[in-house]
Amino acid sequence: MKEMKLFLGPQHPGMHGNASVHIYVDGDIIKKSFLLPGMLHRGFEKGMERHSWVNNISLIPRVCVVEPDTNEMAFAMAVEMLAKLEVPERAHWIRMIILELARLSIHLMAYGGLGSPTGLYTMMYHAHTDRNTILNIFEKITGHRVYHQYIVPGGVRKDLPVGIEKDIHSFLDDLESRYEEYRDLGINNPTIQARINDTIPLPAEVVWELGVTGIGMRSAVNKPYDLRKVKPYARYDQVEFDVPVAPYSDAYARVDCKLQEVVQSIGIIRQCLAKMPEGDVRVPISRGQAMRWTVPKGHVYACVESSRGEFGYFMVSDGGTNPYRVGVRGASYPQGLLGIEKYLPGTRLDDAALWVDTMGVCSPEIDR
Amino acid sequence: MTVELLILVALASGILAYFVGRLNKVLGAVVTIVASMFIFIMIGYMMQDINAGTTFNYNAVEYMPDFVTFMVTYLGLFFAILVTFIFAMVSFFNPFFVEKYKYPALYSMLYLFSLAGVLGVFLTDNFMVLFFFFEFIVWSGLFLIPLGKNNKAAISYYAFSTAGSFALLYAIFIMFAQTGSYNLHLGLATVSGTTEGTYVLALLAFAAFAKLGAFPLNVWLPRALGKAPDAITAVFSGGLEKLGAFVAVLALVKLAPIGDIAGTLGGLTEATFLFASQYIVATLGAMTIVFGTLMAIRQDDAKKLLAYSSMSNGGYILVALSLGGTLGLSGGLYHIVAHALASAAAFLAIGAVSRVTGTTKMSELGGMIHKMPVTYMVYLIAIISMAGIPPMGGFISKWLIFQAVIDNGLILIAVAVFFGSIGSFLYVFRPLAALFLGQELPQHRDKAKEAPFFMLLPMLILSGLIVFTGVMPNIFLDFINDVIAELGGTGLLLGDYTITGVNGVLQPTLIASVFGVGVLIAFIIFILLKKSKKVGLMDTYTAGNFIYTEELMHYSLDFYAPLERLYEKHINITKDFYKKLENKVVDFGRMIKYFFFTNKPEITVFWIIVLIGFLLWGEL
Amino acid sequence: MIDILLMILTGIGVALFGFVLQTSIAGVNRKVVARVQKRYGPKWYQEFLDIFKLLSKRSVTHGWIFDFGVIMALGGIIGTAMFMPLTSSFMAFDGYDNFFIFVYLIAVGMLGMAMSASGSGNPLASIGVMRALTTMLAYEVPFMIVVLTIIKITGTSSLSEIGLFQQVAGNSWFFIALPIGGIVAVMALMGMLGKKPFETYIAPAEIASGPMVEYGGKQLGMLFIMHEITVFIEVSLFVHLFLGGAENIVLFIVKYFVVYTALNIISSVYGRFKIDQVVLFFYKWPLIMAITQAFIAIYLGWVI
Amino acid sequence: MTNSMSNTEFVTNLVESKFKVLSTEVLDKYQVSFEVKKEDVHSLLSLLKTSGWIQLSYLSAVDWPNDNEFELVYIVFNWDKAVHIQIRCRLDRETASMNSILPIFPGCKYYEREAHEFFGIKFPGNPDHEKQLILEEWDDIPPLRKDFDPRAYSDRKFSKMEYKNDFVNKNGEVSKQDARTKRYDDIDKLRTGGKK
Amino acid sequence: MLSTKFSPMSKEEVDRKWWEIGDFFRRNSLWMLMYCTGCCAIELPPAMTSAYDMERLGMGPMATPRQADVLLVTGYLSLKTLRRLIYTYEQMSEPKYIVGFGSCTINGGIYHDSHAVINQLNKYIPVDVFVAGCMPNTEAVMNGFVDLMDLIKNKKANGWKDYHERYEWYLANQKAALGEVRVHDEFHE
Repeated sequence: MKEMKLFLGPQHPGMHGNASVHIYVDGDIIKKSFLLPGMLHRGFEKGMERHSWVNNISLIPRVCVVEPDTNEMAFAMAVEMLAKLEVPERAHWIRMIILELARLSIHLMAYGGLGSPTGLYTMMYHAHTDRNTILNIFEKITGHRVYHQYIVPGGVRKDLPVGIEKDIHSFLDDLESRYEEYRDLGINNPTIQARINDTIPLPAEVVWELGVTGIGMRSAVNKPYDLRKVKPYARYDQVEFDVPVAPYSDAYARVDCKLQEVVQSIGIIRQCLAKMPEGDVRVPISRGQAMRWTVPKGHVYACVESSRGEFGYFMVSDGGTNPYRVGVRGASYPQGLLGIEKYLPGTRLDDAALWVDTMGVCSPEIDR
Repeated sequence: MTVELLILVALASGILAYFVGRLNKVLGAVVTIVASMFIFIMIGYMMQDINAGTTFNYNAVEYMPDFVTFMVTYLGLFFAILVTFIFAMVSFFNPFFVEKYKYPALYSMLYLFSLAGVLGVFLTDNFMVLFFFFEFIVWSGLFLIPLGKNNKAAISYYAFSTAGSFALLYAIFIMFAQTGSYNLHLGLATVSGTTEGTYVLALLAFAAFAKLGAFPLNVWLPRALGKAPDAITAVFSGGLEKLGAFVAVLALVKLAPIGDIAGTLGGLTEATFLFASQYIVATLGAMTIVFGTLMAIRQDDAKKLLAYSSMSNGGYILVALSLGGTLGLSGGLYHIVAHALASAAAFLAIGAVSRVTGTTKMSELGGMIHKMPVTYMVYLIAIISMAGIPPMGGFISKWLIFQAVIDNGLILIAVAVFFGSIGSFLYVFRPLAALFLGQELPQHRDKAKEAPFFMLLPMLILSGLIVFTGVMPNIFLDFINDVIAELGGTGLLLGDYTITGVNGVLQPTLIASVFGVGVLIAFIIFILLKKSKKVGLMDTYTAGNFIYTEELMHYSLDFYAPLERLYEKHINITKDFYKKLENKVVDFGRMIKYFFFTNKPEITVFWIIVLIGFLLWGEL
Repeated sequence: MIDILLMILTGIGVALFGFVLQTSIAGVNRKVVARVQKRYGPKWYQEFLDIFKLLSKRSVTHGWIFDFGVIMALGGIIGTAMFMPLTSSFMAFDGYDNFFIFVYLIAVGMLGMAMSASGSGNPLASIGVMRALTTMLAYEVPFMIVVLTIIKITGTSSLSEIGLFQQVAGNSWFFIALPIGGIVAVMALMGMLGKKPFETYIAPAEIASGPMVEYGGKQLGMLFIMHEITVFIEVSLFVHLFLGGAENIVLFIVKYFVVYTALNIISSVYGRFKIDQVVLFFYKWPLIMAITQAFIAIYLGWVI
Repeated sequence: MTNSMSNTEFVTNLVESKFKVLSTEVLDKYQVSFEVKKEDVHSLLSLLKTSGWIQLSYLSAVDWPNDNEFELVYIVFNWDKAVHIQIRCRLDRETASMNSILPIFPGCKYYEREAHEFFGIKFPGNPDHEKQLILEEWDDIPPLRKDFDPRAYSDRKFSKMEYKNDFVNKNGEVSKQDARTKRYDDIDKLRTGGKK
Repeated sequence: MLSTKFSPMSKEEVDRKWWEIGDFFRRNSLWMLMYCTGCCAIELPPAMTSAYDMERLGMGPMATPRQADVLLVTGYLSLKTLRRLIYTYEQMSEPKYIVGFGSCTINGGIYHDSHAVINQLNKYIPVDVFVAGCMPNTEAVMNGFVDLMDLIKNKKANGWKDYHERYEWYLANQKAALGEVRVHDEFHE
């Protein structure tokens, strides 16, 4: 059998991020495929061992570029578990606002990113425009557009600025009013449906084999397996939201779930803004000398629900000023490496980019 | 020189070639070159003798005046010149290929024998002579095809050809019963318009279909052409297949069409003027086009691909001839010329590649252009003509055929014709991309080199003619007008450089020169700009990855996979049908064997007695 | 002899006009599409800048066929454009603006480009060519059937005469006279121009811009020129066949602009089909519609 | 999740009743940690998988050079019971080798490969585990070991930016900042129509 | 190119004039290569889309290196990426420019002591414009592009010429850091 080898990435319009999918095709059917990771390897886990607990705050958002806040949250949760820190009530709510805004941002980006493999660039432009508004809101809250370093162990770095509620509300209203337009432009569009209906399905029985979590899993097993519901962190147990599920995980179902999560996130942010109490936003972790702050011995695994699934930090402390070992469970590790190797063969060349997009393969968190 | 003498020369030189070939293989093949060139030139001279309107009648054997006669007609001469030319051109390949055959001397002999057969078929007005030489060609072919070491293909070819021959024979019997003479023109004229004419038409059409490999009698063509020796495929596709076209002309033009459906459709404005028989043949021709195109797109073997393309082009000829009229006839006849030249050139080019690489499978080849640029250009010109793109001959004929189709308002047949026309881009491009272009594969990089001069010569002559038929078609169309006049139709309206169709005027010379001007402008733009840096073929865009294996960067297998997937389940109907038929025949044979030829001799004897008794029933 | 030279010069003028017209309109259209996408958009002459920049760059070549194909592509397209009538009475070669010349001579350009792309040795380019040819197989047949209807009705295949036929009082534009066929022709035109959803052969996210994958510098610039002229030919074909030709050049430009802009706006809100979906799409409704239209118009004589 | 506390108890009982656990920690109501012997890992993971811990969340290693040991960590999760379980075991550092858990959790393939790449632990049973995954042409000891110094490696291989001490513009060229200022002035000029 | 017979200018002068004209086109139609080498690429979509609309400047994304003019090195470069970046850069058609994004390309930035990330990009390939910041704001990105256009106008964007002239030096640096520049990357087989 004679095959041809094609590459999707690293320098390819169909690949988001810096990774390479090697594809062996026969005609246009993929016979064998694998991901070549490591192009974004920066030695994070080693780097974190070499920095103090507080220094690491500036390092961790850079683990995953598109969604830095879940990193910060997972890191903060892990450190809080180790150090037994009690986070102030208001900080929890602020964290939720930040996390959900980030979720909105990445869902919009992924939804716009769907425009790239399917050729609907208009959707990409619209979605990125809205995402830019979220980045502007982040800039107002945290001072940074992308890497916020806002959620820190012990709370959040500072309180919300005055009047930000108005900005957030106006953005949410705007987004909500155009939600149907987004659906019509995107997944209700007959040409897009022709592309994503029944494309690269992920059968329910193989989800556990791969270890896929997040939307990819929920849309396959049809159960609300969301860490925010199953083991609520922050104050997710005090807000009301639904977890969108689907019985059959094709590209359409995954995108559809993403869009439904957008609605839920809007609802969560609204509830947070309404329920948020006044008070402190941070417990001081140490008096002065933050760089020499030590954390008790221990080994914990803290995880949050990112847009792509379970994002976890395994952290070992030997009681010193630096973490002894930090292990990062990238949310897209299973679908990126094993998923591409096992479930891309048999599909078509045209759809390879759709797997990367709809399963949310994020190379920085695979490589670290 | 008279026809019978030419035939004798062909036969004699065939025998000579055999004996010379026994001594020296290559020398025997050289004899074929000399003989076929000689015959072609003689036939060419014959064209000067012929005067418009009159035919020369050589009564060869004086004492049997009506049994063996030869006659030169415009129609016959048209075909004879074309086919002998193809024979002469292909014969240049023989010395380079005889080494590969099991029986080189036999090959040389049969090559000239089939040439003799061709002369006999085309230059006669006698049915028996026609049938005799028809069979002669079939038998030569039967022994020529297995020289490519595949007996099954030969059997397949023989089965269909024999079926065609029998149909021809029955048609002859019917006409003989009507007229009592073997005269072809008389016979056709007599049965024309009668009930017998229907049978004759059907039988002749069957013979033509079998010979052209048209749907549904197409199975042998790709098999035989795919497996036959490389030079023979060119002869078959360019020359011998045209026997079918000749029979089709006899059947469709000389016989009055049957079944006036214009009357039944009279209520519709501008209804078609076709007759049922014409419509049926045209529909089958259209199916041949579609089927051949779809099959050609799927093939991996370049020779098989071209074989299916021959089939598809045979469909064009059938459609054009069945539509009749000035445009249809001239389009069909011109298409015969254009396709004969183009397919011979293409087959020769593929043959030249096959000679150095030993394979014609596109998945095993690639980048031959870097070693065989001239062969590539020949192939390119051939496929441009085959796809019907100006300024090559194929465009003129397709333009005429399109007009005939549009003029008759045949929508469904137009779908097939247009489909075949666009589809031909697809399949002719595939060998171009996979075989000549793409990555240069390491296994052929060292072995491959350009074909020797005497192989290039016929290819270049053919490509020159292909261009010439596209740029100056009027010279050929003049002769075709004579043929049409002889057949009783009106010729095309030709100007100095223009061809006038029903709905438009074409000036091929202008098109060619404007195209030349365009290329000139593009060339000036190109040459004025900075010179490009030459980089290797493997220095291509790989999304930043490193790759060193040429095979993995060469797209040749399953070229049209997405398209093929749409119809691959439905395409094998005829093949399956014949497969089933074959199984049935085999079963029947087994049954007979089981009943009659068991290992108990007494049962066999018993059955023989029963059979004899049955046969003698009436007598006793 | 001198008049032939004059004719050829006029033809070159027509091709040049087509290039300038289409390039300007393409630039304007980039702005229009940018507005659909909530952007400001580039300058209207951005396309010129792009093309001349490409011509000014240094490039690489993968062998003589790589260059030869480009020259053949551009030459074939320029040659085709030289036959194009601008208005129904003004053209370079009077009487020879046969529809079939455009359909088939344009194929020389396509073939040249396909050849050159395959000659680069990049499989993505070959895949792109494969898709382009398959798309061609898809859209061409319905389109030809509709044109067959028009030729059968008008009795001529000359573009200008078809245009004049529609301008005669009592005859409406074929876009209106053959409404079903008009819709088919719009779809086919979108396929011809490679507009979404039929943009399969460029498909950057799948095959990294397909046939163009190995071009840079002057080769790419020449292919851009070729593309602009190709668009000019195809849109002009539509204008002449379906929109009643053009009495004068202003009308021609207006019709041209409207057609091209409308197609761009339509295509900007569609995604891209897969290649087999394109074939299935065209061989389903457009083909049935085209045959129906032809039957109605030719056999029943119902022409509005 | 009102009964999550009982979930951790359920886990503790389940594991401790069947295996000899070196140490058990209940980290919070969603997480339990067990340290077991190397030999017990496979059967423990099989047991957990049949009891509903079907998702392998994470697999990695920790280097303890002082004890001359590697610590392997398996984290599994049960979505219905909402309990993460850490299973840790110690391996000898010199001959670090652990049978692959590929038959139990196929998802471990790349985690194990990565652990081999970064720590040098062998995983017999995982077919491709010795091939490089993330790194390319690596020429040193596995980088996540404690005795690997990335800074020294970086200094050795990658040249650093050299900062000059004086930043005086000697060539008399227009500095970038000046050019920018000039450009802004030009823009202002354009805006005001040349009037200052 | 042009005959000097009809022109009073010398050939060099003519070439220079043509080059200046070419520079005008080149700086007004900068096509960037879509190569997201690092995290700074996340600020490119806002720069491309409605908020800043790069296309106003004539910039647009291009699929393959042959077509592109500008290589945007968006952030840190691991060794694996650097190999592919060099290969991609060498495939681009000249004149070609490089814009380095973020502190990581200047001095290694936050990853200065990492075992996998190089520290100074212009040791390996010539960089025309650096945009500082971790990560640079979209405004800074746009400003970097405008700077590049200015450089082209002033004929200072000569990185690609430098790469030709000092190729040995660059190659030596590449070899020192990477070992083998071109590798077989079929590690899964």
